[in-house]
Amino acid sequence: MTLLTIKDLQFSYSERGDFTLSVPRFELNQGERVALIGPNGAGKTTLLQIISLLQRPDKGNILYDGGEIKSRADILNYHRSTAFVPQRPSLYNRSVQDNVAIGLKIRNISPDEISERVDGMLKALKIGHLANRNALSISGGEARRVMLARALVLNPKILFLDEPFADLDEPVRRSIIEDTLPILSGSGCATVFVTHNQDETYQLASRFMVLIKGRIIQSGTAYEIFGNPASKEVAEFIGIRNIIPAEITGNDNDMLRLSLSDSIHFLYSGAKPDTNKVLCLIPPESITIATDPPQLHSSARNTLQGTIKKVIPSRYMVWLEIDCNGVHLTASVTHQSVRELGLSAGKPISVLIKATAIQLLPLT
Amino acid sequence: MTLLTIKDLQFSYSERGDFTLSVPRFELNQGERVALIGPNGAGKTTLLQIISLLQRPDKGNILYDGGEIKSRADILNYHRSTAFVPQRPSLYNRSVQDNVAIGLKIRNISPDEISERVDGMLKALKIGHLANRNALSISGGEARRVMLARALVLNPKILFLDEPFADLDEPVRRSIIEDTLPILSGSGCATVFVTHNQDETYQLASRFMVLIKGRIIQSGTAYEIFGNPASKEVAEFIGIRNIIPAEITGNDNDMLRLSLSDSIHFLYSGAKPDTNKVLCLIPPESITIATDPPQLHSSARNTLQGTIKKVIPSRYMVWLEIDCNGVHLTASVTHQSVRELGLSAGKPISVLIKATAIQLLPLT
Amino acid sequence: MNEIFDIVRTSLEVSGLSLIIAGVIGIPLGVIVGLSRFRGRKWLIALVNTGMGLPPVLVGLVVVMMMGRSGPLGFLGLLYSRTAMVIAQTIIALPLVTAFTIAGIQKIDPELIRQTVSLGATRLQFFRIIIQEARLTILVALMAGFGSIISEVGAVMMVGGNIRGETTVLTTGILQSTRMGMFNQALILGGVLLAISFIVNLALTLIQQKRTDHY
Amino acid sequence: MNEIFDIVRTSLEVSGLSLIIAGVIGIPLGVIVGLSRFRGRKWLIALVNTGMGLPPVLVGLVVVMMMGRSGPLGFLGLLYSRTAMVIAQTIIALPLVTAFTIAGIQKIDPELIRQTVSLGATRLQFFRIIIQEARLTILVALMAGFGSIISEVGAVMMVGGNIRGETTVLTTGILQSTRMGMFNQALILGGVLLAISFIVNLALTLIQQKRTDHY
Amino acid sequence: GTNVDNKEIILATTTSVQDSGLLDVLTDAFRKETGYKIKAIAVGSGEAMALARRGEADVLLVHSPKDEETFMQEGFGKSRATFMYNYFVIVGPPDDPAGCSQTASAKEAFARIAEKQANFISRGDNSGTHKKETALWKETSASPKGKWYIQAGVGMGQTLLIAGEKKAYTLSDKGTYLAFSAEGGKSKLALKIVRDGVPDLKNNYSVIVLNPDKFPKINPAPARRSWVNLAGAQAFADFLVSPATLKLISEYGRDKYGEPLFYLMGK
Ligand SMILES: Nc1ncnc2c1ncn2[C@@H]1O[C@H](COP(=O)(O)OP(=O)(O)OP(=O)(O)O)[C@@H](O)[C@H]1O
Ligand SMILES: Nc1ncnc2c1ncn2[C@@H]1O[C@H](COP(=O)(O)OP(=O)(O)OP(=O)(O)O)[C@@H](O)[C@H]1O
Ligand SMILES: [Mg+2]
Ligand SMILES: [Mg+2]
Repeated sequence: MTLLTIKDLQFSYSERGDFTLSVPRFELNQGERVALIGPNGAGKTTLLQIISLLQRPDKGNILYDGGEIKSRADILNYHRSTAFVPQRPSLYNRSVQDNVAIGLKIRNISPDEISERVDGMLKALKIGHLANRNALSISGGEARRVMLARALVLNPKILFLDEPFADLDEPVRRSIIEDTLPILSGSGCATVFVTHNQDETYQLASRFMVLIKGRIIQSGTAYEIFGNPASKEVAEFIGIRNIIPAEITGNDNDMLRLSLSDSIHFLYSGAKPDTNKVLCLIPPESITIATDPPQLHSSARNTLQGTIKKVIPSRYMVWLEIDCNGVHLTASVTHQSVRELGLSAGKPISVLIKATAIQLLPLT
Repeated sequence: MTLLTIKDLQFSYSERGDFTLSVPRFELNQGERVALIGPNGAGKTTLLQIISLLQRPDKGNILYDGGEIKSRADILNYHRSTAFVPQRPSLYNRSVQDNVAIGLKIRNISPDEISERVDGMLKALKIGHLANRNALSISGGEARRVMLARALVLNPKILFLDEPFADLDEPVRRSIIEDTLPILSGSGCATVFVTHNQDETYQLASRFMVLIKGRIIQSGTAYEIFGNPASKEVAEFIGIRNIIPAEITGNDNDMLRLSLSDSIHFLYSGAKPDTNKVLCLIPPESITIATDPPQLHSSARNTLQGTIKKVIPSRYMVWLEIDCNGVHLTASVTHQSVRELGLSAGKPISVLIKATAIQLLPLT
Repeated sequence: MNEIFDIVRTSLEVSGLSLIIAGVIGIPLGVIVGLSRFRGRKWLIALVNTGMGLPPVLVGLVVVMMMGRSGPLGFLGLLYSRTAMVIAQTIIALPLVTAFTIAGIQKIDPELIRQTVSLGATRLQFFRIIIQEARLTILVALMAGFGSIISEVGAVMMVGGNIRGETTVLTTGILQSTRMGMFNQALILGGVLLAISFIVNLALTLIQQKRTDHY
Repeated sequence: MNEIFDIVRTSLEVSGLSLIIAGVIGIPLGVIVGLSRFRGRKWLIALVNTGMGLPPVLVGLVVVMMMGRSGPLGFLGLLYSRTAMVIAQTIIALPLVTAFTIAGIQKIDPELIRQTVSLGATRLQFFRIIIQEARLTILVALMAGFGSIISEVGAVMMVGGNIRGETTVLTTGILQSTRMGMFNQALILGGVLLAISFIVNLALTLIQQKRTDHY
Repeated sequence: GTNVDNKEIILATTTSVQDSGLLDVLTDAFRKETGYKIKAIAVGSGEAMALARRGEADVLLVHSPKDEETFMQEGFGKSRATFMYNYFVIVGPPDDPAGCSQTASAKEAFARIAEKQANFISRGDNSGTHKKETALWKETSASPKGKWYIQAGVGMGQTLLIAGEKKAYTLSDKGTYLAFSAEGGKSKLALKIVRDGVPDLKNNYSVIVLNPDKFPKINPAPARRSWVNLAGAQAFADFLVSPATLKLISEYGRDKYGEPLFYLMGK
């Protein structure tokens, strides 16, 4: 069921002409979790503020539960049905407990129920011990938890979260992402959230919207966005590290032949784009590394020879920067592969790229 | 060369008795990058403020460049040799440019040099277009970049960063982590930074310090911390998701036999702990999944049968929650494995655990 | 001694009541002006700020002209009474209280104001929460207002008439003592006035600073 | 007409100079008190706040007694001069300017203050930066100070003596006109006073609000 | 002796002389004639003498004969000359409920007011006018006490305004009364003169030159032995009683009110 519909939205900050937010249409359904992603300054916070009716757009209609929001009463009703966690924690100069209770107090809930719900929420976010502390003298992550508690305790119909996990520690972040929010969605709550942490978005979002320079450039599932970025900007933003200019130089068994350089040719199994000059996107995770002698994997049809330039270990995987005869590629592999294959800088390797993982964008 | 030495540090917030920060010794060497990690409220920000001389400790000596910091002049000299980026961006009500220039102005650098260095730094952090905007009306990530620019433009000898990358978009974050900071370290700058993003720490830190409840519980390399957490708290905090009570029930070829339940037994190749009742830590990344029939890998000596309960895809890998006869395990695998092995909820699998990856902690 | 006591009581009653009225009007007014964006707002703020420089003598003069027998409100017969003094002092305190409430409100993080709206506060709840949040500045505003009227002499003299046992307050008492050449008595009354002011302010400051130290 | 012009000039000169002195002393004082943590700080703040309620008449009296011929500073022969008026008005404006500077400074994000320290500012640079950051509140403080002294009558009357062509300012002029029954002239002077006050405040408010709208 | 180069004289004067405008005429003339600059501090007679006792003035212009005598006896004054007078007036509601207009003296009028308990506003501030009033009450031996006797510690003009509001009698100097009723366009006084011109309403003004010996210099300062500018003060006192000045005084106010505001002693 569609909870929220936005039509023909237009907004710009009055003093400046260089930023315009423009969203022709946006719909939000019950239980959905929509990730709003995009570079810094793209307008994510602005959009979130507008659709949570905290910033008046220059133009546009907002429909909630099928009815257009017009009167003061509509707005109040909307605010009471939703909850908003801003990018920067903003707490009242009161106790943590009072900060969490305030939305319920505004809704005239009985004191007993308030204290029960608040206590429960504080425990859930592991800040029970802070209940009586002044909210202005707690740590950054504690403050973020209080902000989340204040919103979650309201059982909203729509939850707007602007970078809600930024300074949370790993265990609490995980419990919110893996338990709290899915439970909420299960009960019908729609969530729109902004984050720059791709793991978070990936795990949490049922739909993505990529906002760049005030415009929604692409929207879809994780698979669509990360597997098929709509433009070079999107590809760069989501960290498809290998964006290589190439040319279509021929055909080979239903497949296109891509030339990245005089000596490097790929096979590509997708549709032929309009132009021959293209950008070739290769997601780092779709690159498989093999040590000599090249051991051909079934699904990886393109094999290149290269040398590891740099090994950058990360928490759950390892980045490899590889030089294949002048073409620079970045691959992501597991720690295990690094250990087992003995990957290290300077080592010659084979790079295997699945033809289906490559994506082309017309070069404009 | 040791730049900074802290001895017998003691601090608590005057109004409260429940939090005490206590660091017997801490040394920082030229070019080092030390990650200060720990749960929310552990005291990371407090410690960072103290060692950057922004908070006076109750006790303790601070030596910089071999000399104890005592006089006002020492403090000023220290502040002029270091730079601090706080957890919450705090900008002056001036233009972005002026915000970045202020440290240089304080150091009485010539206007020409200031404008040159500031321009360069703004460009490096891709905020050149904001130069003349008021710093209080920019986006969260833009503000963070201005904060970083203000610190980096000073070419400090020590850089203190408190969650400096929180709301940066992926490309900028990457360029800072992979280029800017390593270059700085290369020129001798020591960095102490706090972050809850484990990828960031892992890539950036040459040394880790785990702070829990005001105490440094463990310090060492990434390998030591993540491969060998010193306590249950550390293990939980760093996200070793599999922390399972077990008992040592016997020996088998130099190896200990661990019983996780009546029917589940592991072999363990490390040293025998003092007690028989232990906690068994299994890093998710050290679990290998195989589809039936169990295909025994050389390095994975322990094989269990289980069923996938949940598949949680993430940006570069996939979490699997697995039930092995009542023992719940979480494993991390690549998207590729998920696709190739057709992993999905409900599927029966074999779980292979390398005996060397298991770590035991005495159960207390 | 007894007379001094009476004078002190009159002072406190008149200035206290004026402050309460000025607070009841000025605080909500300050919140509204501080938070809303409307045409002419800057002018209104300038007007309020100007009000801080409203010469008490002029306020007195206008009140006299309004409430005097031949004035439009003359039929009330309230000139030279405490009521008239309260009216004059309220007029004097109002711009101060309003101006500093505005200043205090404008200092509140806009994010917190947005948060309050997003929590679904009705207008009244919104006011309550924001005022509570700005309570420290509002306390300063009230202190400033109290300070200005308890120590003001021009207007109370003109509209109250400094009638002994009735409208004599500390300041008019001081002035009268001075005029009578009784400098010592003037100093005593001045001391009492300062003592009252100090006690009130100390109490308020302790409350205020207790809370800000948390920050 | 010419006389009114002279009176206006005297008013502006005396109050302007007083405000400048009060600012030069009060702003740094406010910054220090607002930022440092020392014993007795609360008492000092209470004292400053009390100062806002300092009755001008009392200030006048004390200045008369200090600067009168028989007073300790009598040898300067400054009583009944503009200098004496400036001294009295400075005393009146100082607590106001200081108190509101303190309030403004305490509103600055502590993180920003820490940041300023960490940037390696010397004490002087620190002051400059913090004062610049609190410039809006300090502007309000100065407005309040100006408003209080330009409209003050008790002290200037006592220490200046309302000497025609020399120490007559707008307020004492108003009082004198009133005393002489020249209500129209009193109202004219009052209008001029208000106009000055309004123009000064409007200018400052426009500057102030221009900057805060950015936020 | 005192320093002749000191061209500044501080004159502490009763407000009525300043408010009538006469003072400005006199000081301007004096300045033209002698080059002395007068700093005129207009306060009540009470405060004027109190200031003088502290040495804050060089010369006094006051109208409180009893106090003046005490002042002289205490040695604060070097010389005193009563050089002009005018009349106090008793003003009251136009319907004159106490019937003061039928009396032949101020004393009688006060007695009637007390008897009828008609509202009376006292200035209660030790000013010359207040002293006069107190003296008059003493003569009537009626004790001014009760709700009808209102002590407003304010200036003359405002006392008149209060009297108007409260339908009360009061004692005023004539100049202030005339000023307030003449320009009363906006706050026209609801008062009229009910007793005027009788001998016991006579209001004598004196000039007193301060005695420099009472105020020796404590702090060493150049050129002067005493605080008091005796030469200047004396010059002003002499100026006041000079024939030209007296003529000026006797003419002052005639053009505006049709009668002079001050009379010369003995005329
Ligand atoms: N100003 C303060 N006054 C009193 N207690 C404080 C203050 N700031 C922080 N604390 C408390 O001190 C402890 C340490 O706080 P600190 O900010 O150093 O934590 P942190 O490790 O930086 O946490 P986070 O990851 O949430 O930023 C916490 O318990 C916190 O509640
Ligand atoms: N109060 C403001 N006044 C004027 N311009 C603003 C204001 N706030 C933000 N902007 C500008 O509007 C654009 C969008 O800002 P917004 O905060 O929506 O970005 P964002 O996508 O949330 O970025 P981030 O990831 O950094 O939080 C940016 O160019 C920013 O500089
Ligand atoms: Mg944002
Ligand atoms: Mg912190």
